[in-house]
Amino acid sequence: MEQHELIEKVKVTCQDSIVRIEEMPNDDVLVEIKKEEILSVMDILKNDPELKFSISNHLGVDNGENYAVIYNLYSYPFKHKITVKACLDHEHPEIDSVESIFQGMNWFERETYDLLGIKFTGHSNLKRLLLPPDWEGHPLRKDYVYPDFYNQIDNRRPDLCD
Amino acid sequence: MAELVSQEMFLNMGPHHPSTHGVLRLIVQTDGEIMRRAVPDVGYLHRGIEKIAERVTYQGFMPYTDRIDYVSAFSGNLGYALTVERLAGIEVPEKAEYLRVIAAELARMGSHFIGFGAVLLDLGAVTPFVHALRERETYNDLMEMLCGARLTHNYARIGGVSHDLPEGFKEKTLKFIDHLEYEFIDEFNNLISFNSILVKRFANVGVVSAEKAIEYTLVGPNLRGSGVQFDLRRDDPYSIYDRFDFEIPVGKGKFGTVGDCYDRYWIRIQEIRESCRIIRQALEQMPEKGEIRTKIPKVFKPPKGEIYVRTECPRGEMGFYLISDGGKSPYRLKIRTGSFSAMSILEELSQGVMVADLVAIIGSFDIVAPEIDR
Amino acid sequence: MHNLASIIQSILKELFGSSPSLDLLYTFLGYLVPCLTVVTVIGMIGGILTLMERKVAGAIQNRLGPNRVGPYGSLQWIADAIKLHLKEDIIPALADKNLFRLAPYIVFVGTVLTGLVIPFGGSFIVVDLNVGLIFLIVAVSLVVIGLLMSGWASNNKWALLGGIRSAAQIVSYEIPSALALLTVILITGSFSMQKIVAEQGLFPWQWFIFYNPFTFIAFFIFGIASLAELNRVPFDFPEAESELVSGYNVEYSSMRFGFFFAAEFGNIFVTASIATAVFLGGGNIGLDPYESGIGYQLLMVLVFFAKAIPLCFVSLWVRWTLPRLRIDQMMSMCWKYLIPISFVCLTCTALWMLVFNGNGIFWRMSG
Amino acid sequence: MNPAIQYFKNIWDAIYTVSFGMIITLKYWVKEPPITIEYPDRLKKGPLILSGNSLEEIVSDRFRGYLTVDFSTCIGCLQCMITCPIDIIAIETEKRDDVRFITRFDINQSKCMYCGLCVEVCPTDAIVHSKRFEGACYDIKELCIRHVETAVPVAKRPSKGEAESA
Repeated sequence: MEQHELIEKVKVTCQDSIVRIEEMPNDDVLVEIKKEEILSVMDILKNDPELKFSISNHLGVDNGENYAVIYNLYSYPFKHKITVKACLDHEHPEIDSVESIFQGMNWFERETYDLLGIKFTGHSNLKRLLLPPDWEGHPLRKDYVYPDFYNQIDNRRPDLCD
Repeated sequence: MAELVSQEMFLNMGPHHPSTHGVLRLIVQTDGEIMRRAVPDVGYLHRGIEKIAERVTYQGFMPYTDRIDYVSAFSGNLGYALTVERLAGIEVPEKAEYLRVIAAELARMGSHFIGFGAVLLDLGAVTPFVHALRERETYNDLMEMLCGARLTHNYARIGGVSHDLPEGFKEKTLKFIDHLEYEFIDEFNNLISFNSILVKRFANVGVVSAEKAIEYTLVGPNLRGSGVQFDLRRDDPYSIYDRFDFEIPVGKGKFGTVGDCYDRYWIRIQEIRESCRIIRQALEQMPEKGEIRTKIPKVFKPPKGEIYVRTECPRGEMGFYLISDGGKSPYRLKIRTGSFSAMSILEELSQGVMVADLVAIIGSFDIVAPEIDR
Repeated sequence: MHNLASIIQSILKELFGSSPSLDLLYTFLGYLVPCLTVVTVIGMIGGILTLMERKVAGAIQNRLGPNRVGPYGSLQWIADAIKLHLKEDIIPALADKNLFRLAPYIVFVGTVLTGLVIPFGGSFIVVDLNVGLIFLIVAVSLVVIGLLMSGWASNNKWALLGGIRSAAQIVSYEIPSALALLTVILITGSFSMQKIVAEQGLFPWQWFIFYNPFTFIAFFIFGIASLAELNRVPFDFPEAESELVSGYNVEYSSMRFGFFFAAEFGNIFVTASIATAVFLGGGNIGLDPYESGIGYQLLMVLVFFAKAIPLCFVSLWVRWTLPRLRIDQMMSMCWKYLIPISFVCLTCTALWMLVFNGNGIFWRMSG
Repeated sequence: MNPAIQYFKNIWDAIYTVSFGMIITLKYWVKEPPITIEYPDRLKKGPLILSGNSLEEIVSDRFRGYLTVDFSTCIGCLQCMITCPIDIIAIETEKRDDVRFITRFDINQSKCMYCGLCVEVCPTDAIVHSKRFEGACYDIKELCIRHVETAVPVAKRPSKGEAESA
């Protein structure tokens, strides 16, 4: 299936939830959806017999004015790609977890929660993954300030040559 | 007589445990030798590479990609370079593409030596590990000849590679490949792969079905070990992989069930042969003379946009999701690695196996801890 | 006059005369000197074996092995021993301190006790007990108590797992190894080690390993079972470096660890000695061990070591070839394969004795 | 398969495959020479002399070791300092009587990751990787290598033709 065919197909199957759909470099298709509809869109993408997508990657972005979560999907039988994007507001970034549909997203969403502070409702084990549990803040946010101390450990490294 | 109280035991496996392939902690709940659950606790090697990417220039991030998966440093280089090139629409000279393929396949072999060597070490067989490392030593020498560093190569550049082939490299590589194809692999298989103890340890242990492998986003050799015929080099060709003739080994349940540890181990050994084939073809087809690098401006600013590029690394696909705002450094760079998803399936796989099997399962996934944490 | 102690006693009596109080001293000395010699010899051989293990590992793995201390690294084991002596002795705060201190010595004692009844050739045996072989089996299995003790006392879960594994393993493998030795007892009709050696001869066809096909199998069963009792790869579960970190000795440091180490390698030699004496003719060169001259006696010792040391090397060779089994596979190997086969060997040897009137294959041929 | 046959097949498999492995290790034990290249302090004695006796000669031509700066060609363009992803190069220049002097050229060798980007970007090949790789010292401050002690004048910028021919 070519890029534009896939766009048509996705437009038809989940028309109400789509905010924006466009081509992306590398034969990809970018679909921006409403964040409330994420579960239904994912369900269609996974179970539609002509799509049969499985998930490949997930990330979150701090866009300054809002947050976005991005899911990269890939269809093993049909070999096409799609990128699903949903924007969240900056005050309370919260979205439904897709763990119930794609089990492998468990750790990916935990990582996003850890590094960006986006809450995934319905996630089975939403705890910090990479950082220690008592770490403050979410480092991948653009307004993150790197702490000088962590548990009395000095994080500052003076320049050797000064 | 008082009733005996039996209690499950919590063990901290790691962060410094001989077989956790880096710094990785597993909280293990055991009933004697039988595992109830093993919960991985990752993050001990988290270096914030994705945050660093937002602060350095596009060219300046290249050395950091060595350190995502330092066992096969060039694979990270290649993935990142491809991502930026595709976003900015940079053409790579033909010779550079060949050099990249050669380096990437060498890196794949070098990584697999560690991959199957280390799992054998976990099973107590030290000699095969050292024999595998002996071959990796030649790979290190070759890479040192090629780009001057043995571990963190930093060989790829945006728009090409940093060095042309040095003198004597081709002959040495061909000799190395011949040695691998005709001597080393057969000998290694006779030494350990067909050993009935090893087969007993690996067969029917840690079985991942094809559906579960896709569900848990397993990639690369781990996915193929479950019987899924999928290789990005063939199914979504990048660079010039479509010019080469090679096969994709898939787990067939050689000694047990499809998707067990033996299949994952066996695939890595077979992939060495395929890499040898690719390198041989690439060395033959490579043009003698030619540019190795497209000139890009010193202050390099790709256009605004988003892109997701995946490459087939030794540990499965490494995906770079790059968001550019048109500035000097990436706005957001997400690195998706194979070990990360392999690690997330461990909790489920570890239920009901023995302590010794857990070690075999971790090893058979060929996990490199810094790749999990980034 | 059937052992070294009584020989020394008689020599002392000849030199210094005899009286009840002096006799007591002679007895004491007569046992002390050989005992010390045995401890030293086993300790030394254990030490040298650690060096050889590393050298063999190096050779098998295309490496050099230790080569910095002394010519070709030959003094490395002494350097290691000195280093272990100088290291800080750490006892974990929550360990059971007395047991923790005791455990290495029990392991070491278990090893050197076996040295008492090993016939090193000629009259060189500390004491020729008439239950020698039984004593050997008992003394070797004393090691398990030490390992279990160290595993428990360390107050470390890895160590505990290692200790429990070693208990399960050694107790299981005791059976096939004892049964394999018993096949020989059927032939000799005596547990005395000197008697067992004396029944054999200089030439390979006079050894018990080639007595009949079943003793041949029994030799290998004994070999495998003793590898397991020694905690060597492919049966090194109590240590299992990559699973249990270092197993029972994970909390040990300094010379306490050194004792475990020396005992492990001393045990290799002891087991090789047993196999040599029981199956490979020991130091028998076809002469009476007590009546021949000192030159011949030394030759017997030489013959004994010439057989025992290569067996030690086989143990090293196996170690650097094979991966480790899993604990349940190890158990099933013992109970499903080794024990039934060793029973078959035992029974068939008994039948053989009955049918062929006590003659081995080659003994029968040579008349 | 019949369990009885399986039983004996297991025994046979174990003996067969193990003996195969043992033969291979025996081959290495008695036949194959070690491939170890001893650390250079032993190079003179052993049979494993590579190409020479010095440290530098055992590494390849392109080896990336300690950074060195040649001030006869350094034009003080600060390119290396700008390019370095981890900011380990600190250069200060000063203008005295119409001549630019380099007053400071520090390389924090303890942080250097030997990526070679500064060498690549240098227009006059003034900063290069040497082949030196031994750098252990007792104080980390010794690893901040100050290449300029007294101020040195910058070299003349090579003309276009010269640069291309070079």
